[in-house]
Amino acid sequence: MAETILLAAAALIFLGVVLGVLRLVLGPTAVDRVAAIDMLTITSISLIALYALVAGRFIYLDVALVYGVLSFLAVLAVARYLERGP
Amino acid sequence: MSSRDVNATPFALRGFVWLWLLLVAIWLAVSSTFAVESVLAGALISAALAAFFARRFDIWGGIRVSPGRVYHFLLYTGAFLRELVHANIAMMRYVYAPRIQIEPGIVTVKTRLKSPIGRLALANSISLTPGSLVLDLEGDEMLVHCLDLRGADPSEVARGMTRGIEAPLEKTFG
Amino acid sequence: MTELIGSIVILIGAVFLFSAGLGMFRMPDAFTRIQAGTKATTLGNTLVLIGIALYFPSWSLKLLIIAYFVFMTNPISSHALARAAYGLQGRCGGGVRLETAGTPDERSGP
Amino acid sequence: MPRAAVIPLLVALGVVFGSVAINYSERTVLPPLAEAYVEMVPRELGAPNVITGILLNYRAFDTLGEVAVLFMVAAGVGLLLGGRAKTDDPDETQRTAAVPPSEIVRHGADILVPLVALFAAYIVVHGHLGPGGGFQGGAVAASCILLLVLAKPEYRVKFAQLSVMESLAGLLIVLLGVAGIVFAGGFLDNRILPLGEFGALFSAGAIPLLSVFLGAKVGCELSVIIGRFRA
Repeated sequence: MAETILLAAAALIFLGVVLGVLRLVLGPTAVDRVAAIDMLTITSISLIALYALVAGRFIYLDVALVYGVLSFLAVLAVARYLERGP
Repeated sequence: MSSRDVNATPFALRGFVWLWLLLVAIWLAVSSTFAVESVLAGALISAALAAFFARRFDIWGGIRVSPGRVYHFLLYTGAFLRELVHANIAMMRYVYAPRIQIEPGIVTVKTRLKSPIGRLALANSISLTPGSLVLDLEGDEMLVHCLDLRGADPSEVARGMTRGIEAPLEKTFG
Repeated sequence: MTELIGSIVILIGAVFLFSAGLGMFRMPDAFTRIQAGTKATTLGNTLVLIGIALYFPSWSLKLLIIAYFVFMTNPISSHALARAAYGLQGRCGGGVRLETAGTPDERSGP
Repeated sequence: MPRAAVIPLLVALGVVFGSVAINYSERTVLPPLAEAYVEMVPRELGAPNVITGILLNYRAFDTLGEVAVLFMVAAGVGLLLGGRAKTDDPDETQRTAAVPPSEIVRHGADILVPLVALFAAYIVVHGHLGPGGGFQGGAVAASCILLLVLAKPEYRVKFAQLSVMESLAGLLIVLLGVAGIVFAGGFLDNRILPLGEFGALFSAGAIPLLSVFLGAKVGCELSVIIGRFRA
């Protein structure tokens, strides 16, 4: 029962990722694309944590943590770059 | 600043102590063990980092802790979490509507918070509650992008944004 | 039993994550997309982490740190992004669409 | 590229990744070489993380070479971009200062930089226990500098101090290696220190020490590269 619900949750998250990727590809401006990437990275943190749960490995959470740090920096760097102007 | 602070610990030292305690707590949580050597290594590394950063970033010196402040911080947390869930559900109504009918706009919000950490917490709280997104913060004015201003009085919207959050934050961080 | 509750909490979080993607796809302009996309994820991510903590209570401290970190960083990055979009709009005129309901001054009143 | 062409491309991409994801199954039988390492590393080196054990002991000389390559990159970037950073081009500085970062980003960085530094230290110190190690921790440490550079335009990267630290860390790595020749089986042998209890923080001989020095070296090199590129 619990496994089925987990599978459904993973499928839902996957659909959300697909929609985010569509926005990433279609996004008319750079800001739209970066916003899509921001959303995708947070979703990826959830997915990594879910994988840690499925695999039963505590240390995979380290990966989620570091991924959070680096993706935040990436979005901040691009935002600052856009702000600086062309 | 009250007159009591004359006898208080120096600014940098207080910042060091709080930063050190916070970093040790985070170290313990991240490593999730209480083995002696791990705790020792964490305490040493945190002390080194706190000594390095507390002098450079004056944000840490402004933190004071007292039972009243902790109580108001808990009040803030409760108000914030309620607001977060409430506003997320409101956002889902927009997202799942057959046709998205919104009227975005920008309002200015006034804040009376002075301490940097309190202002940061206020801005982050407003940004995290969907329907509002802080565009800029300068002086006592915040530019906030609102998702939907249909049939609403902007100044009322602006007041409603800080309601329940600003007062506990002011009592916590000053 | 806790596993069942945990998986249901994870499912609720997944619904929020999905609606973040849907909002990202459906919203009309950059600001509203940032609003829909980067904030429903915060709650969704937190709920997923809470669900995992119900599965493995011994992991909860580390999950708390991850959730706290996302709570700290997500509004900052979306603010920086929105501010960049706001600046870009003034500079190149129409790079980002924004239907402002009047200028800030006249909307907020005296 | 026309908008309509994007959709089939995405679908094709989805099919490829989907088939990979569906057919993925964790490898249960290891190839003989991997099996030998998996069996040997915990027993001989006392490190639960086999990769770090290999990188910092059996292949430690290669790791030293990789760090040297990174050093060459940092030096090259400094050679190419260092001159420009010194000239006070008014146009350049004016453009950088045109839009200062907002108060939220500045104070957010004040809070986040110590946390990120702590994560970096955690990853470096736990290199032999979990995923991570010197290289990864060094990269996170350098991201600290990146955060400072992004949030505070007035922040100046201190190249001289970083170079001294980087050279010191390199020297300590080589000294540890020589100590391995003198006291144990060969260059960079980790058994100059007791192996300790398996899975504890201070275990696996000199691997945590090596990891710390490697992290310092990599962090300094990447920080120098970031600092040179800002201009």
